[in-house]
Amino acid sequence: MDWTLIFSRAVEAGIGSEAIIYALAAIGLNVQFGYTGLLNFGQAGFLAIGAYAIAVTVATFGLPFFLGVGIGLLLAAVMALLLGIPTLRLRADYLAIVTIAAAEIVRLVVRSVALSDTFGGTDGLQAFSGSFYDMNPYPPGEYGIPPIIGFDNRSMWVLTVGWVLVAIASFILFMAMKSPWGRVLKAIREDEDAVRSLGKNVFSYKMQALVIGGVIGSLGGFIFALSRSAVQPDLYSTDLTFYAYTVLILGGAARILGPIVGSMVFWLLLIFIGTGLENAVNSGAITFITVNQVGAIRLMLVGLGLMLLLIYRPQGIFGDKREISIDAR
Amino acid sequence: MGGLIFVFLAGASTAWAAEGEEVRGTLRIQGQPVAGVKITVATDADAPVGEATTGADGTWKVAVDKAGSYKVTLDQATLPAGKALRDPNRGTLTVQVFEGNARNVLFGLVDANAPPQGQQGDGGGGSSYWTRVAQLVFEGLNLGLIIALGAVGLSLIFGTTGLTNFAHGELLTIGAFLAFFFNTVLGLHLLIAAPIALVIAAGFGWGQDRFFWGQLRRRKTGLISMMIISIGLALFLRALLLFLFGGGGESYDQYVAQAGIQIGPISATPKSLVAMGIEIVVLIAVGLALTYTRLGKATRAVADNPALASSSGINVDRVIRLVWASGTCIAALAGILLGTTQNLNFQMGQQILLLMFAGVTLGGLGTAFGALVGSLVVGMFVQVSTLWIPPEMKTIGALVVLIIVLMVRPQGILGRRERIG
Amino acid sequence: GGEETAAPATSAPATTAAAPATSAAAAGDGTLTIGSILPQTGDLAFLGPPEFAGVDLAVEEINAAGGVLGKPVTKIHADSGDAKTDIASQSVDNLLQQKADAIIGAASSGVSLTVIDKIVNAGVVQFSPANTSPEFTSYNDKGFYFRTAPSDVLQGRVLGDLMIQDGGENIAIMNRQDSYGTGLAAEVKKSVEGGGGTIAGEVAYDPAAPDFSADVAKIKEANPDAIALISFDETKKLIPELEKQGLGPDKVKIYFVDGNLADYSADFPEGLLEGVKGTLPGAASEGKFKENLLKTNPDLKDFSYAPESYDATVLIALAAEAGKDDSGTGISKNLVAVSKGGTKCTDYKACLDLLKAGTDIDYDGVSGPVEFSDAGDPSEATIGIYKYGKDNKYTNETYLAGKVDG
Amino acid sequence: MSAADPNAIVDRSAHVAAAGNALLRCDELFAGYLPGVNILNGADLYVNEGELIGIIGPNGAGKSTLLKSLFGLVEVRTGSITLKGENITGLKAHALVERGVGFVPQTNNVFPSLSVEENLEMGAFQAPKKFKERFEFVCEIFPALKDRRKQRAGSLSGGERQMVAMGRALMTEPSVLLLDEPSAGLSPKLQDLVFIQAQQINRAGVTVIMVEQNARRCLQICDRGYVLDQGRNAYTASGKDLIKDPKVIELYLGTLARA
Amino acid sequence: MHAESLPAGKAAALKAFEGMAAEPGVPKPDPILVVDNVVRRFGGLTAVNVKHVEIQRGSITALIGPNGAGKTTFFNQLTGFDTADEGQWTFNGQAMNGVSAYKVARQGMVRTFQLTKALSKLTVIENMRLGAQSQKGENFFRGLIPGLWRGQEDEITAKAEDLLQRFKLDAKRDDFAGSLSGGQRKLLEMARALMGDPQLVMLDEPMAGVNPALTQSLLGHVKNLRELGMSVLFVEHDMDMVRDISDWVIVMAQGEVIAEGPPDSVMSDERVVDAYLGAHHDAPLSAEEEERQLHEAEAELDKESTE
Ligand SMILES: Nc1ncnc2c1ncn2[C@@H]1O[C@H](COP(=O)(O)OP(=O)(O)OP(=O)(O)O)[C@@H](O)[C@H]1O
Ligand SMILES: Nc1ncnc2c1ncn2[C@@H]1O[C@H](COP(=O)(O)OP(=O)(O)OP(=O)(O)O)[C@@H](O)[C@H]1O
Ligand SMILES: [Mg+2]
Ligand SMILES: [Mg+2]
Repeated sequence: MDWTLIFSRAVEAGIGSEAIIYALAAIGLNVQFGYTGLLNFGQAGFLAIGAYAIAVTVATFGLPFFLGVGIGLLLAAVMALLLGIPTLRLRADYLAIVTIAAAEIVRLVVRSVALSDTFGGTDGLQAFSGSFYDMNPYPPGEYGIPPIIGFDNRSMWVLTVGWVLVAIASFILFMAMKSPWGRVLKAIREDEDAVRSLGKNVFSYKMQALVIGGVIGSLGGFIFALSRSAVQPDLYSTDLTFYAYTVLILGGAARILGPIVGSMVFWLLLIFIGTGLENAVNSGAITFITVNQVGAIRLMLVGLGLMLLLIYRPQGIFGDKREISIDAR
Repeated sequence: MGGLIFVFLAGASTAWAAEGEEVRGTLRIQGQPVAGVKITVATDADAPVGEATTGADGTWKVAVDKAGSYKVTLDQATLPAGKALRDPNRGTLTVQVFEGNARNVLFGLVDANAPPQGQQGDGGGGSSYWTRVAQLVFEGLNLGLIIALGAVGLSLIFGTTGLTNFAHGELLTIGAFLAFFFNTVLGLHLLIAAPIALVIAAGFGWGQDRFFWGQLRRRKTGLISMMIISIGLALFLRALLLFLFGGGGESYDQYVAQAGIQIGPISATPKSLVAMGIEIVVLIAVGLALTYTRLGKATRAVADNPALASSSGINVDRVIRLVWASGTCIAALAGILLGTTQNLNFQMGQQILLLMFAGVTLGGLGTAFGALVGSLVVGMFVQVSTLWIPPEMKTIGALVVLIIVLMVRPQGILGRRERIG
Repeated sequence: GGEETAAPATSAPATTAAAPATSAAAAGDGTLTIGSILPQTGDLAFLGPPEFAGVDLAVEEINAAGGVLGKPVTKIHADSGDAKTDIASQSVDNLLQQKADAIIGAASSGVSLTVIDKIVNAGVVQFSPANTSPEFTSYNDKGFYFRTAPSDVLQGRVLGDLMIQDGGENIAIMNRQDSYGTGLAAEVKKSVEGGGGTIAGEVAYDPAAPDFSADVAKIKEANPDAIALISFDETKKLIPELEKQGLGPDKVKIYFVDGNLADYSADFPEGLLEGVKGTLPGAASEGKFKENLLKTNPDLKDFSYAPESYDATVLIALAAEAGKDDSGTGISKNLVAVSKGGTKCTDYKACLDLLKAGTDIDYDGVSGPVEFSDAGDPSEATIGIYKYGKDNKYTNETYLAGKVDG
Repeated sequence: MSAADPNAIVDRSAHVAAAGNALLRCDELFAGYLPGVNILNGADLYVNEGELIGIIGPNGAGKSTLLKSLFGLVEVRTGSITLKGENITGLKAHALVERGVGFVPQTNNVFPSLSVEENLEMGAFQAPKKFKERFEFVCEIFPALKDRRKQRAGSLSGGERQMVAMGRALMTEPSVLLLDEPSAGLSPKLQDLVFIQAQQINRAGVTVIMVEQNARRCLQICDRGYVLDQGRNAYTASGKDLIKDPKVIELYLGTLARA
Repeated sequence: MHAESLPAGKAAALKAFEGMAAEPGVPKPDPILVVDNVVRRFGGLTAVNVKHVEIQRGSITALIGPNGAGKTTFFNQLTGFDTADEGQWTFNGQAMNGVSAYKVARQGMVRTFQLTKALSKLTVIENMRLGAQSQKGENFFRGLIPGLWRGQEDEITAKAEDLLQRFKLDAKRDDFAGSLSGGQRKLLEMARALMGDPQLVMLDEPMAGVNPALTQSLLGHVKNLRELGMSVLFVEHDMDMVRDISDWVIVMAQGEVIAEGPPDSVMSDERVVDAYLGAHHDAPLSAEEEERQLHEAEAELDKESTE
């Protein structure tokens, strides 16, 4: 078995584009769910909007890249508004289902045959990331710390932009959550009526949380699209949201570093298990399962790992055990 | 477009064996050959290439000397009396012929005397439209009942423990595959395999709470954490099923591909009628049990306030375990019925999970009757909406309805608002 | 393929990105490493086993014949998942890290499109045994993308013509709502309409839908006399639904395609599929090849895309051998050459011997004659026409070899 | 409330001696909710058969926690609870109901989505046969409930809820009844009724432990009273003595009622 | 008690009510809240049906009535937490029907809840800070720049600490509100409502479950609100408290206002005694008197049950 490979892949994934994408998605969720208590299960929809905004603007309409970015941010905000108006009056668990529904609607629309001229149907769209990579300041070559970390110049560019976005988003949230604004959000999470009775416009705050979280999510969508140089509708299915939640809970909800560390750890473990297993089978270290079963076993281990982590550390990596025990049934 | 050339391969003996390029066809009306009709072939530039007259078996062919685009014209004057082209404008067809390849050409004929749109009904004939509407309503009921059966268990478990169980879809799948195991692997008849599967599923549900969820509650794991754990569990179970049974679709040994029977405008298979009967009975039984039996009320009490339920002398753990057992059992039943009417696949439960959630939510969270009503609405909209939107997008219909209903009634159809203050 | 999908205006996804990392690709490391991303999990999980078996069998035979450049070929299998998960991207990273020179996969066009940039930018050959989307023909793949997959164009045209020949006037098409289904459906439609037939109804269905009754009801309303069923494994749900609504094979002519032409003897009651016809690209995978596959994986039930996977592997090996270079660049330069124009040979050993003797070869594989166009698409293919018997198994009626001019 | 004078804490040994083999007794209970934080810091309590015990104390003293630990709803960390000589520490609430203990919690004391009648039915969960008879009995005490038997408890007013909560506990005919602020939120008229009822039930042989903020009233009717402060007994004496103790008046009872 | 020893606010309030007719709907000289024809029905039940009521500015008004009389529901209508089926009301002369809850609170009408709503995972001090109105930092963008709100925050904190001290919650300052006891939550909720400097404080059973010694000290605080120019409307079942602090009492039964007047006269009203007070209505009590009454009531009950 090639342990260098396994470790190197795990570490790379832990700091790679996957980690960035899920960190951004989870940071958005952190605003919505972690701080405000909005159970948004449609985060995948926001990522899809970000990704498709760039792809459609550039690939379908041939317009400039930055216009796509602008449109993406705008559409994410608009989608949040549209989603918020009917749903923010709902109880948290209703909101969850409605947002899943909304995200699925987004996905079904962009993958539909009828609109495939615009969205590319199930194949999605490609060939839109040229201008992004044109801005790449890294000359071709391998970067990193051999033998563990190695990225090519394209990845380096994605990673740089991605982590800068993560850092900016986190810093803004850090400042915001320390402020009275953040306090109102946290209070809404606990009891809206009480907050209302104190003269705060709960609807407006929830809407702000939804919009901010959604826009951060759409940043994740940008990175998703650009790092793959392709958009594909089914990547934005509910599973994405589920994993983003996992990342958030794993890191610790309502903690600034929670989503970031959660995402890094999640991908590190996921790839460690996956690569390890794959390598073991391919190299003949494990013989009792066939290649066809590797995928299944890996998913089983992922599921198991997820459960064990949450069972033994329900508050996540950064969470406060005291908070958890307050509302246990 | 590149040219397409077919080369004759050894061993072929059918009409496909073309020696050179030709245009050919068989003229038929309602399966009967039509003879004596003249067909002419010309090049794109209207230079005549050749002509043929259909033989007694209706066939005709015209050889062309090279690949390209040709105009094929049916001389409508030569058609036998009472026969006409279905679409008189399509008496001349432009066809592409490729190198070394025969091209089949078809002219659709109708009885000129027959009423227009008669047998084909492709002009949106009213009756076939309404047949479809009736069929869709029936299918909506059918799907709605299955969803309801799955959703009741989901709603029960949510109601009593507050757990949003994303692994519920897998409980359906497990039920279906348990029956599959006894049925196909061990060779028992489905009617024997199914009850065994249900018992095991109930035991599995019981054990799941006894050894897993119950332990988590004891550790005071938060509901959101439990929800995420259920996502992990779903992933695990699905992968396990993939591991054990593979990725392909499977079916039971009995009741496969039954022919439909016609009931008025609706075609239905006997098995699905039986399945619907079982579903209705089980749903009503569950509903009544919840409303009227002491244990049913106890489950609602536990749902409301476990500590107080315990203080009233209710063994909360036992009630929850019972709910898990029955919820899993009902889910398994839903899975088995879904397996008989559809097919088994390791993702079958997951595929209707969203619809189950939609049903539960639409009806009003935590109310078992709400789950039933909501699911029927969802099932109905999924199917009936295909009248207006392409079937590929049919779930959108149900999801949009979900959003609209919740805008009007934020607590769901049967849910009740909480008192403030 | 063809020019019908003009390259998008800004076709270069990464025009400025460095050409394949030259250091890695200069001459190769001497060992040909073939990676695969094929579905172990997800929607297409059922397609994985035959594809893996095809690759395994090929590698076995190659190594038995002495390997490539005197060294045994290394194979690394990885999961492509389905388009819902981002597993493929991970797997590709893994394979690249393990210095794969060529990657076989993915099965789904959608999945391939999400990883193609990553692979070709790393200077590695991507070789799909099953992608049928026309997208790839014009894709800016820097010359690194190839496929043995049958073209939609060919199969669609044959199927449409077959339906016309059988007298189908009102033809309905039911297809998966994915790139495979919609692509093939479009070709069938073109072919049917070009031959004077009428498309009475078209339904693209969501393969993940819980049931297909509404979809079938829509078809029923169109009252077709022939139905083209462009689907994968859902066929096992669709056929009973058609049967239920009175559109069973006994009442309406039903046509299958490569995605669902399989042995249904264990799934359906006897006689259900009798008379159903289908098209399947690729030459006979019966006989010896099938036997060999079964030796590799005794559990195989279906053989879809096994020949294509096998051929892909053999072609890669031959290309490496021909260029005396096992790097991705080396392979990509020689793949077209070994596929056409030269002395014909049909198995690795024979081809290898010819190459060693300095002869230009033309590999004809088990999936067909395999001649690459410059875009890396097969320009020649064999399409078989099959018919189901009482036992719900299909037997061949005829084969046709067709050529697509670049 | 400021810490009670530690010297005022009753002489434990005397208390323990007096406890003897009381019907229900708990010794040196330590219990709490959060890890590492004890709310009860060695609380002692004993009740003889047929006694009516009052527990008063400042908000947050741990009165409710004490009742909840007696009833198995809060985990007891150290210390023991015995009922009729049987060690019941750590038993679940429903097991105590089987042994004839009833409990009216201070908050969340109804099942909101069940109707009033069903709430009461749940009270008689272990003795469904008695339901009819007991239901009549409860309705006699709180006639308001009879009119609302079909209303969901979640939509009841605060006082109506309190009635349901009391009624639910009375359904079981317990031999030991734990009441946590039963009069809170009730109209003066009903408050009277609750105290009278408590006394009557007690006279009928039921042992009653009552936590009350209506402290004066509580101490008036109880045989013995405990003053709990910071999770420990600050004073215990007969109700009548406590009510006159100037220190207790100053710290716990206030003088409002006799301004 | 002598008139000249009265604090100014109390004196003013007493003066305002002087000689006023003790009848339902009587007009007040300077009403802060005027309610007309408010009706709220639940199915067949008319929970609230108030014809006309005015609340005097700068006074402490008690709202009493049997359980289920509709007091909480009435509060819910006035504060925008529930929508009335009919009726209108004005606060400071401004129409308030249909105004959403948070706007009502901003207008200066702040309520507490009968069933407490502590914000569990916020600390006590954060709960308090939240109560303050028009905070600069509650805007997202301004919140990002601490310099803009630090100063205000410090003021708010000082004020909060002062209130916490008075409500005997200072020891719990940095604990999660979710870990407070039932009574402590009541206190917190009331203190939090006061952070917003409301003009009208509406307290729903503020003292239920609060220790009597503490109640007593809190009463002083409530009275102090009046001195600060606030008006107080509260629901309470503790007659000692009602008698002690209220200037005016409104009685509801079955949704309607059945009586109004100064505490003493209302409490001797026959209908009020019947519907609400029962035997326990003479005040104030001595311990002995109280016991005697208890026995009386008991004897009465015994008699009834033996009949
Ligand atoms: N669920 C809980 N989680 C954490 N701490 C709690 C919880 N419930 C109560 N506490 C803590 O326990 C202490 C005692 O609470 P308890 O409810 O027993 O007080 P009490 O004496 O009943 O007061 P009150 O008269 O106000 O009801 C409180 O100070 C509170 O901090
Ligand atoms: N959402 C609701 N649905 C149905 N009935 C309701 C609802 N809310 C209140 N009620 C009924 O309206 C009546 C008035 O309730 P309300 O809570 O206003 O009483 P209250 O005067 O505050 O009583 P208490 O002093 O006991 O708190 C009660 O009989 C109650 O049962
Ligand atoms: Mg060749
Ligand atoms: Mg208490």
